[in-house]
Amino acid sequence: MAYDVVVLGSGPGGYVAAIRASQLGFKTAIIEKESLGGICLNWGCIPTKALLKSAQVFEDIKHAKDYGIEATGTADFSAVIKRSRGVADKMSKGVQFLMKKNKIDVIMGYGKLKAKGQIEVKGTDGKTQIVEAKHIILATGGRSRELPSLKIDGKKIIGYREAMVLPQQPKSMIVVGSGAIGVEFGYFYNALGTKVTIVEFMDRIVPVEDEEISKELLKNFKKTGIEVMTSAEVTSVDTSGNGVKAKVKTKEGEVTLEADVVLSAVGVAANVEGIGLEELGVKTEKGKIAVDKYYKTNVPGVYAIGDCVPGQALAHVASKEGIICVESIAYSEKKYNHQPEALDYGNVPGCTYCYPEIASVGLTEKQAKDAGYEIKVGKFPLSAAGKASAAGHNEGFVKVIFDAKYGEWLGTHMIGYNVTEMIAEIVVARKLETTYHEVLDSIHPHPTMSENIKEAIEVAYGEAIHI
Amino acid sequence: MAYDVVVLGSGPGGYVAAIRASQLGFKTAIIEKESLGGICLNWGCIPTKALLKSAQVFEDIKHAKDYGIEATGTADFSAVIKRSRGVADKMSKGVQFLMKKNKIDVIMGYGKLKAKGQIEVKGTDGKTQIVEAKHIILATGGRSRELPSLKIDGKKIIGYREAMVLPQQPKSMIVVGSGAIGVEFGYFYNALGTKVTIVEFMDRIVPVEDEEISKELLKNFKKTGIEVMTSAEVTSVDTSGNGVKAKVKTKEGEVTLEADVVLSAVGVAANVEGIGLEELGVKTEKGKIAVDKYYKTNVPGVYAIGDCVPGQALAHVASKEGIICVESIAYSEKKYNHQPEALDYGNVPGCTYCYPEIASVGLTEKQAKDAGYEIKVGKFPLSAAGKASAAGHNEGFVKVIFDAKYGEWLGTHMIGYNVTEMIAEIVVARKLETTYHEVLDSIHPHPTMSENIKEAIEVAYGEAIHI
Amino acid sequence: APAHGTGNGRVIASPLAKKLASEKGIDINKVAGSGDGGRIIKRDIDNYTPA
Ligand SMILES: Cc1cc2nc3c(=O)[nH]c(=O)nc-3n(C[C@H](O)[C@H](O)[C@H](O)COP(=O)(O)OP(=O)(O)OC[C@H]3O[C@@H](n4cnc5c(N)ncnc54)[C@H](O)[C@@H]3O)c2cc1C
Ligand SMILES: Cc1cc2nc3c(=O)[nH]c(=O)nc-3n(C[C@H](O)[C@H](O)[C@H](O)COP(=O)(O)OP(=O)(O)OC[C@H]3O[C@@H](n4cnc5c(N)ncnc54)[C@H](O)[C@@H]3O)c2cc1C
Repeated sequence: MAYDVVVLGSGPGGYVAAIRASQLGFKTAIIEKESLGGICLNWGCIPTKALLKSAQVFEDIKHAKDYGIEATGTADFSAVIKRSRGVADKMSKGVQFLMKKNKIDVIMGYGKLKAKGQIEVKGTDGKTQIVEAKHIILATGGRSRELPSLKIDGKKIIGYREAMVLPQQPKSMIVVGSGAIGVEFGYFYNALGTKVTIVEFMDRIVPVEDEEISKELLKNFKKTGIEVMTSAEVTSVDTSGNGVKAKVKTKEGEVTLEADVVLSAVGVAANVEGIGLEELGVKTEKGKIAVDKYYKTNVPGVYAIGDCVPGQALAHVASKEGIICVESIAYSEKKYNHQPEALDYGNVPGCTYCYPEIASVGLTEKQAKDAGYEIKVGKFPLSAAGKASAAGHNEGFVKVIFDAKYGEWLGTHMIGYNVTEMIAEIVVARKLETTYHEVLDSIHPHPTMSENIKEAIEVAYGEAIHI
Repeated sequence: MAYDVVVLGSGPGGYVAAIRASQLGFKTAIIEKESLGGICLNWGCIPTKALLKSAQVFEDIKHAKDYGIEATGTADFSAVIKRSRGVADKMSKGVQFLMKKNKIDVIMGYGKLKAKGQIEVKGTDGKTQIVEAKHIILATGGRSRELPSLKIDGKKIIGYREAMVLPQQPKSMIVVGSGAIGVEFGYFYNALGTKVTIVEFMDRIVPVEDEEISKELLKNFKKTGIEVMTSAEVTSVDTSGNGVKAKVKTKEGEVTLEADVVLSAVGVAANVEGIGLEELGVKTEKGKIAVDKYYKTNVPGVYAIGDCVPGQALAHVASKEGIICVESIAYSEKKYNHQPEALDYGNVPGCTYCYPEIASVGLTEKQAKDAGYEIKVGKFPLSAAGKASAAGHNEGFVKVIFDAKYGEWLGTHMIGYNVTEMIAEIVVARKLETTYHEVLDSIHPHPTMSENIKEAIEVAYGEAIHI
Repeated sequence: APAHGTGNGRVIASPLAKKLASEKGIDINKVAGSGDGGRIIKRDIDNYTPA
């Protein structure tokens, strides 16, 4: 039987695309080799945030006295892990429900492009079937990138999957890489009492963020006892003993770190192998599937979205790409009344959910200057914020960057309590092409963390009240 | 010596007005009879949020097992109170610093309009001085409204001030009134173990909110053991015994409630007495000072802002009124280059910081219908939200209301975890006159609570993915 | 009312103003903007009377 749309992979790219396709009247199927919901729901966004919440509750208990509460507590590592798995399972079951509700056929098995309009699926029972579809959307996602010096063995050199389900809590851990995944795990394990050392190749942690964000996070991490080495490279790991011995090349020479385990968190590699791209002649570029702004590959009828295509490897990007891809197909088939707007990758927010949280969108100060903008920068320290004091979380700041000439909101970089819930305002305001003025004339409720965005803008324009 | 601007009262209306005046080049003084920062910093927004944070930490400890943490704890009531006072004091000192930094003269004492351009100030030492100013801004704020049947005696029948500094935790409390202040204290005391009964005159709690919000809060309050009586009126209170006996008239007849104390939280009365309004002929209306949209009273040179004028009695409203008032004065004196935009009271967010939190802006469903709009309503339950599950806070929903014809965003009503940090997005989007479309095209980060705003809009427009 | 725009043919208007203008058959190029930086906003469409 032939489908209108078949999606390969059921992550936040794939399952969202499938639902939108079904909504727009397409007969739709989705193929998944493992668990519905992909990395995001099973091994990424959701289970890590459950772990981080446990860590935050534990931190609050450790500091309960500051709030007038007498408390003692111990983190039960396996219970923390179990809770995280429970949350992930619930969300994955939710996707199953959504597939059923939207009448999407779920085909469990390993899929591979076979010919034009055909995917071969090898089920878990070893049986093979051919699924036919007019439109095939590849949403195979990504996996941990592996360094030659840091081959994941799943026991002592682990990736994010193992880090989420360790049978027992390591006493010490080396985290290689300080992107969002690295610092989230670093924060989590340190909060639970593991001795954590972060090793970063670049000269600062969270290197994609604005430089001041890196500095502030470093300051806070050091305060909580996390060791950080920057401009440092793990050259080899000896796993022969009880734990691991990692050789690290630094500017000052080579040092050897000892720990129970090493977590490799050095980025994402797209899943582009073994899915029939070469056979059908689907082009890749730098290890990712090449697509146009409506996610068409060079082969008619084959599309790709999510972590297997260029662009930020983030769940919200994958989902939006899925929606745009499907709406564009629908438009071309006259099932939708307009061509969807292409995704503006310059207005995608990025969030990191350790404490202090990080949220940012748009240009960093350096990027803005490099792009030739004359800029106005405003930075408001959360130590001056009423809500931050009431919450007992005074760390961090809000930093806004505007174009001095026309007042365009070029970028925002925030670090502190709850900032991940505050970034959407800025994305929407930028989408609506605000200038600083309209934001100042929008009343932010007091006392919230969000009002500090307004305060930062006032700083940029010399109208600061609270500093 | 004569000032350009003198502000009477140093709450978030007054002190912000004074700072803006000084920034714009006015020689400025501020008169305060009690503590810098007014109700907001000393007896309102800030100390209550400190108390609520303690309650939330205590709640987390009680439910720590759900997060995989073994913990026990007891709330030390006097330590909780002490922390709250400490936070308030810190913020009040902050205002002192800001006054100094902005070269604003602080005159401590009771102020009263004396004649055109003159305020008489009676210092704490009993001495009187006359302060002269070209522009006088009244920002005297408000106080607890008192019901004849519920005279505050400060011991057994208390107002919000006493409720913030009780010498010991009452075993039981009757809260009369279920606006923001009533439900915040109700939540706080219940969380700490006091038996709380809320008595509300209207037929639902938080009666200014959308009806569905009232229902959801009621459901959650009942679950946590708070008793709620609606369409109920306290007719008399007998304080002669050990605690109090309150007679309550309900639809089913009269009942008598017993408790240690009664908290009266039935609204705010403006401070318009004894400040020389009658003497100068400054007009009032329904107990508040009458002003135009730039906060001019009927008497030239006299302005009024904040809780003593009409409009929502909220700190962020008071502050913005102060800024607009001063900028308008500056514009008329050619010290500012444009007439500021008048405040849009229809786009003021309201927040309530109990758990679940409430945040709303714009029209309720009923108001929108009554105004004749054909509407599209979308409601997304937070039980379907990944971040809510990860955080272990699944209660509540996001409800959005759009005009069906032109796509205007008429209102939003949210109840749940962290929603008070999410409302600014909607205020800004409405200020920028968005339609639903631009918000859907703005990428909300995953997993956050804020992405549920987008989900609710999708529900309204039949494009819901996750439900 | 004078034509309002950036001079490069691009009309600066809020999304809601654009929608209102198109639904009500008003040529937005003829509407004067009263919002920030001359942006055309809802009230300008509401108050617009064709010359
Ligand atoms: C630890 C961690 C934390 C993260 N936290 C966040 C976060 O907080 N926020 C955020 O936005 N992003 C986060 N991410 C990134 C996010 O998970 C990804 O961007 C997102 O999952 C990409 O979605 P996708 O649909 O492209 O692919 P994936 O989610 O990777 O899903 C791809 C699916 O395709 C299946 N598949 C692949 N090949 C085949 C095949 N041949 N046949 C059948 N099925 C196949 C896979 O089994 C998988 O289920 C995190 C990632 C990790 C690892
Ligand atoms: C318990 C509680 C919780 C609240 N929580 C919030 C919240 O979370 N968010 C929010 O937005 N709002 C909240 N409010 C409301 C908020 O506190 C008020 O809206 C705000 O304080 C009003 O500011 P104002 O400047 O008008 O007046 P006020 O803050 O009331 O300040 C007036 C000042 O003037 C002084 N004064 C008065 N008369 C004289 C005189 N004759 N001479 C000298 N000085 C004088 C007073 O001493 C006082 O310091 C809360 C209120 C209460 C009671």
